[in-house]
Amino acid sequence: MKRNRIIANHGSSFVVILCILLFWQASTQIFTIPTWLLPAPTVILTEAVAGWPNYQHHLISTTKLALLGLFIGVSVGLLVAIVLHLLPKVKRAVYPLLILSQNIPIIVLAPLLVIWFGFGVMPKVIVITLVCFFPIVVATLDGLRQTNPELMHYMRMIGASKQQIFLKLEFLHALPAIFSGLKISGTYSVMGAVISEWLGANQGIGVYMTLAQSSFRTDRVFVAIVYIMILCMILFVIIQTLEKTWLKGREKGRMEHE
Amino acid sequence: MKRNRIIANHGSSFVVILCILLFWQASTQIFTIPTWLLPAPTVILTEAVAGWPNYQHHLISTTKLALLGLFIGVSVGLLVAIVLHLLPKVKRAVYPLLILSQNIPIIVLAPLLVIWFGFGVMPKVIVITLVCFFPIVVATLDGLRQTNPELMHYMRMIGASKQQIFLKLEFLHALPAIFSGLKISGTYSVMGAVISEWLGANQGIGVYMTLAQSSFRTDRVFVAIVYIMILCMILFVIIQTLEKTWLKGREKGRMEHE
Amino acid sequence: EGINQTEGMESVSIVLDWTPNTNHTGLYVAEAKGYFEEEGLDVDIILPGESGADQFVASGQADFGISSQQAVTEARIQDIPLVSVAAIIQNNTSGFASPVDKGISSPADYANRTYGGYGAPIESAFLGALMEEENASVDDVEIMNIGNTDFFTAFERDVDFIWIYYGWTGIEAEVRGIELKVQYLNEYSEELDYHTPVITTNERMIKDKSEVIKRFLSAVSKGYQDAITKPEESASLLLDAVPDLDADLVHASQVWLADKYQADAEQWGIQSETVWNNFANWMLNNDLLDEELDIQEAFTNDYLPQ
Amino acid sequence: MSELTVSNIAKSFAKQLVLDDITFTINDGEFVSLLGPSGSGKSTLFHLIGGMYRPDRGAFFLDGKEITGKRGVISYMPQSPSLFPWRNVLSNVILGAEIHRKVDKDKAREMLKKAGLANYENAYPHELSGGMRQRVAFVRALLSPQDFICLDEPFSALDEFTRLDMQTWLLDIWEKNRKSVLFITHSIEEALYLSDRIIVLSSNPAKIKREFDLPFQRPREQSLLLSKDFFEWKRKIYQELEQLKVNS
Amino acid sequence: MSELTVSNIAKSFAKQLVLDDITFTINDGEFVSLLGPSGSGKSTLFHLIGGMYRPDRGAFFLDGKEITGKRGVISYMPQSPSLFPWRNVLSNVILGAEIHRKVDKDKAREMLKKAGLANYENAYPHELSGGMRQRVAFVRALLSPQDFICLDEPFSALDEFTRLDMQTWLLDIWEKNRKSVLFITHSIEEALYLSDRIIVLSSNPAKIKREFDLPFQRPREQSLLLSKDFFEWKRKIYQELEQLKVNS
Ligand SMILES: Nc1ncnc2c1ncn2[C@@H]1O[C@H](COP(=O)(O)OP(=O)(O)OP(=O)(O)O)[C@@H](O)[C@H]1O
Ligand SMILES: Nc1ncnc2c1ncn2[C@@H]1O[C@H](COP(=O)(O)OP(=O)(O)OP(=O)(O)O)[C@@H](O)[C@H]1O
Ligand SMILES: [Mg+2]
Ligand SMILES: [Mg+2]
Repeated sequence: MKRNRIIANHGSSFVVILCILLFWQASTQIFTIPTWLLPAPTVILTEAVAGWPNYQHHLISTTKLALLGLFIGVSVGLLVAIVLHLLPKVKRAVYPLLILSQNIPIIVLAPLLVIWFGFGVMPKVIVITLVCFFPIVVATLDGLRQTNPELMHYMRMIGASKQQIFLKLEFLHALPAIFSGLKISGTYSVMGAVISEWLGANQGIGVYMTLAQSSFRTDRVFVAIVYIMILCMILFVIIQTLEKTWLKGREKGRMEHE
Repeated sequence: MKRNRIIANHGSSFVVILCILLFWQASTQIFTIPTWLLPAPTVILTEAVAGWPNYQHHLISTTKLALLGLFIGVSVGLLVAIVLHLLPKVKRAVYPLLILSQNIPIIVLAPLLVIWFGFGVMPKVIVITLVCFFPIVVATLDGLRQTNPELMHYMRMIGASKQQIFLKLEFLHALPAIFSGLKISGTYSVMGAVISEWLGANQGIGVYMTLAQSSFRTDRVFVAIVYIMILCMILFVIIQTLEKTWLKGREKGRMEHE
Repeated sequence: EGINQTEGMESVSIVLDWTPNTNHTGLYVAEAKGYFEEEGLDVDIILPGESGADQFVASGQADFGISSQQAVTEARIQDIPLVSVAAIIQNNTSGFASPVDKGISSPADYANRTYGGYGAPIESAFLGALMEEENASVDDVEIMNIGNTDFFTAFERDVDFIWIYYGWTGIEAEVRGIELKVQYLNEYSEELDYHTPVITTNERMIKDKSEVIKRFLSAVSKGYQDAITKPEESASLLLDAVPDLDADLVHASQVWLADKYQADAEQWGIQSETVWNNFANWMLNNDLLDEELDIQEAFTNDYLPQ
Repeated sequence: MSELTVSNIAKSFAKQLVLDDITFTINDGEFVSLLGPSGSGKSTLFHLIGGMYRPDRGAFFLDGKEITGKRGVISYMPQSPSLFPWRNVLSNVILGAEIHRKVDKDKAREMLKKAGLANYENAYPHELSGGMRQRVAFVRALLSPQDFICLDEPFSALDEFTRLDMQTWLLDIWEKNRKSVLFITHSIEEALYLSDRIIVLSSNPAKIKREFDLPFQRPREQSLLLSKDFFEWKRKIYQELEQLKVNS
Repeated sequence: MSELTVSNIAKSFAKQLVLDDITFTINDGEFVSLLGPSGSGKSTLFHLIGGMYRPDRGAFFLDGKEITGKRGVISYMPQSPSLFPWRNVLSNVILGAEIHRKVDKDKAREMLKKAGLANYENAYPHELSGGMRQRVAFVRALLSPQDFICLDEPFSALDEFTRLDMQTWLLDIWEKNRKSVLFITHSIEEALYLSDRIIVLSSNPAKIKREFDLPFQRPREQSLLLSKDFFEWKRKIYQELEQLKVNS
């Protein structure tokens, strides 16, 4: 059942991707684009299959890193958003700092993080967290701000506490917005993990990719990208499924009216 | 008048930033952290003042690039979101590609862009666009999807066309969400511009920063970061002001109920 | 800190300057053949990421690093406590390269051509130094910043010549069958014949753990001896450690580099005061340094095996 | 001209049958009221006429042309005001006309004045009382250009006097341009005062219980409300509705 | 016990004075109705009692204690149903009780049954008709634990019979536990049938026009609605309201 639905939902995008791949394959052959510049999909596939044992561990390492980072980033993001929402004065003071945090170039932060936290997993998680938490914070804060005023009015009239208003109304009302932020964060988490490997790692797709790049193996670079993309798509689909499950009642409500 | 309001709104964050700076200054002096590792704010300020004529043109160049990229990124993002919203079938096919587009590491894209577009402004704008358009697309699509069903019902009953429903209801209803995405994009645009300068630029904060980094002038690196941050804050404040102006009536509506 | 008591082994770390390549072969050979173990060292080779090794080494986060004479010189001027303890390759193997069909055979031909660089002032100083030898002026060169764009891509677009390390990029061109013309820096100017890359450590190591430095360099030195005498085997060891590298490139590069590591020096790793002086003075004269370098602090041969 | 034929309409939600074989006709220029218990399916019938969703069976015809599932052929006032929060009162009332590109702002202002909202042109919906919002939605429906008007409990939130004003005004407008009106209400008096005909719906599922043709003359005066005849009719319809309750 | 004193309340929005010097008292266990033109300020008065915003002048006292600006002391049914779209009917009706941690699901189910919503426990608000939503909001107010109930036009969207059922049910509950009730309605009959006292508000700004103490005995039978006495009172209040209109 479920698999059929997934195919029905994503079938058309498979078709589009297939078309792109065909077009790509054709162009590389017609214009004889050299492999070092843009390898043909078949070349990438061959290398992906042949090199599997070599990068398997890279893949696992990056996946773990991305998931850990996303989890922490989302938790921190939600927490920050909620705290800021409940304490408007703190929000006004701290919000600009959040924006600033997004503008510290990682190459500058990297040495400091390594110096403070060593070459372990800690500084990498910090980098991913930094990348992931911002979309969650912005989306959640905006979602919380836009609660239905009529329902808010009712809650206030009957004397709901700030906490109750938050839990029973604002948070649930903001859920769609939160998921919107989550989708953005989830998408960034994998790239965040790859970037975080620049902080010095001995394995990971990022490492594999820079190695491939510096030894001019463009086909391997593309194998790395393909895996990054697949990883990212899986994450996205998981988030979307979660969204559909959680917001089921509401979606149905809307559908009926269509 | 207006200036006073800005101070009132942002006063507390100035205080927080000031505290952080003081703490930073104190730590560098107490622990005698060497300048090459983490320069004290005063050192950064001195360099910022002394070096002004040196990096002024870098600043202007990056600002222009960021603005151009943000403008194009936001336009493309809005356009894509709107088209996808109006054509649900296309949406289903293309949406996954958008996510994939966020997972092409720039270092891989760079050679292709250079070959196709040379070292001019074009490939850089493409990079910034790629960074900026995604949050806009996700936020806009989610905003458009969550139109008030009662108003939608009315519009359908009276025979409003798809276009009218979009223009008079969905778009206006999605505006808060769009601004939420715009804030995220705006924040990223400056970093996007800095990153895009890796594609080869003769001036720009990114260039200035990497040169400073490679000649161990950490103070200059931090001057660059400070300017990136200031640039970013200005952009953010502009977007927030736009949001307040456009959504004035509604905000007021909500305020009255508080 | 850093001492692994249980096995009586001392843990040390070394941060590379770039992704692993044939400049680093000696390290991997020493690791693979147990030279480090013989010295009681447990060595952790760390890939650096974007920002290089120097700050990590200087701050003591890592014990050793790979750098270049140029970087150490600039770092010392900024009071960064970085010390070069061995030259991995005696001479400067870098040069300005262009495909043959660009028709560039000497620095005089640079005039009215486009140079693709990364925008550092030192590049135009190098160009100027070479061109002056032939009475040409660097002002006639179009200098274009190509950022991170790689060598082969750059030539596809407008660029005529680029600064490369022959041992890696040049060899890759050979592997691909692209014929290059290269003007090596050290062929035109003695001042530019500096050591690159070099192994660095920090002043704290020198003060507190000079024994460790000695043991480390002794093992590394054996590793590079092997790389000099048995390039094919060493290349294979490097590939075993880093299988993601391209095998053809590594082997070819290793063979090319074998006689460059030590070159005409009396021993691998030896650094020459003249070389350090020449280059520092050249930089100073070209306004690339704010003050004079104290050579004695910048490098030492004291820890090389006798 | 606009004559609506509702033919054998059936509609269910999930397993629950809501409308069962509803058939009636509203002649050109006729004013027909729909009475029936809460939850019987009156609003649902409106949504079906308006084309929001398709009936499970049956069809609608306007002037002989099938309009089943077609939108925009009726002017409509929903049961809840459904005002646009970012539009002020004036731009809310012209929305229906705007969609069909027939905006007349002066007429809109005049209408608002008649509805007792003269000073509220620039107010936003959240600044209005419940009854005021309802009047705005009413004016919006009146300003829409279609010839067939469906009003869903338009005066439920108004006090008796404002309500009477609105009723009289509606009759006035209707006398002048004789659009056909289908009118949902819970007030028997209101239905009697305004309509040519009253259709009583049963519930669970809704069927047409009975139709009453009213004999009162036009134009109607407010004095009608106090007449004995009126009182008799009121009792008659009251009893009809009472029966519904007993049966269920 | 719960006795509400409204003392010299004034409130304006922007420049417009809405409530002007309103003073009255609702005794413990009393049922008082508020009548007045649409837009006069009845809902605003509720919001002030509930503490949504502060009056410009004056104060409220519950059992002698000042409650001006204090929230949660009254149980409240807003003019628009304000149901939570992601809660089904059952969890919507217990919301008021939930806030004060006094949830009794069985009682809620029983109440829903009395309100004719037995089969709709698990339905979501968008699946209900307008009148059904209103009944859900009504049940929610009844299930809230406070001793003072404010109902804002609770039956406006109901047909006459459902309405009568609800009224009778409300009286029934009220007789049993004698909470104090403040009741906004536009139906004079409803006010007469239910209340001990009727307060008539004028409009622009709202002042207390007049108070009527009703002499009808408790418990009240539906037959009261047909009595001559009732009809007399209806006319009396009708005239009072009519005067308001003439004056304005
Ligand atoms: N979207 C829906 N999904 C499921 N059931 C629905 C939906 N819309 C209406 N219903 C059901 O259809 C029935 C009729 O609803 P409708 O709104 O037409 O009643 P109504 O006659 O207008 O009542 P009221 O006078 O209370 O407004 C109700 O039982 C309701 O529960
Ligand atoms: N938030 C607000 N901002 C501005 N004016 C308001 C606001 N709320 C209410 N008003 C005004 O106050 C007056 C009284 O409104 P209120 O809702 O109290 O009327 P009401 O007596 O409940 O009317 P109805 O019977 O129509 O519900 C109206 O003129 C309205 O325009
Ligand atoms: Mg209805
Ligand atoms: Mg009201």
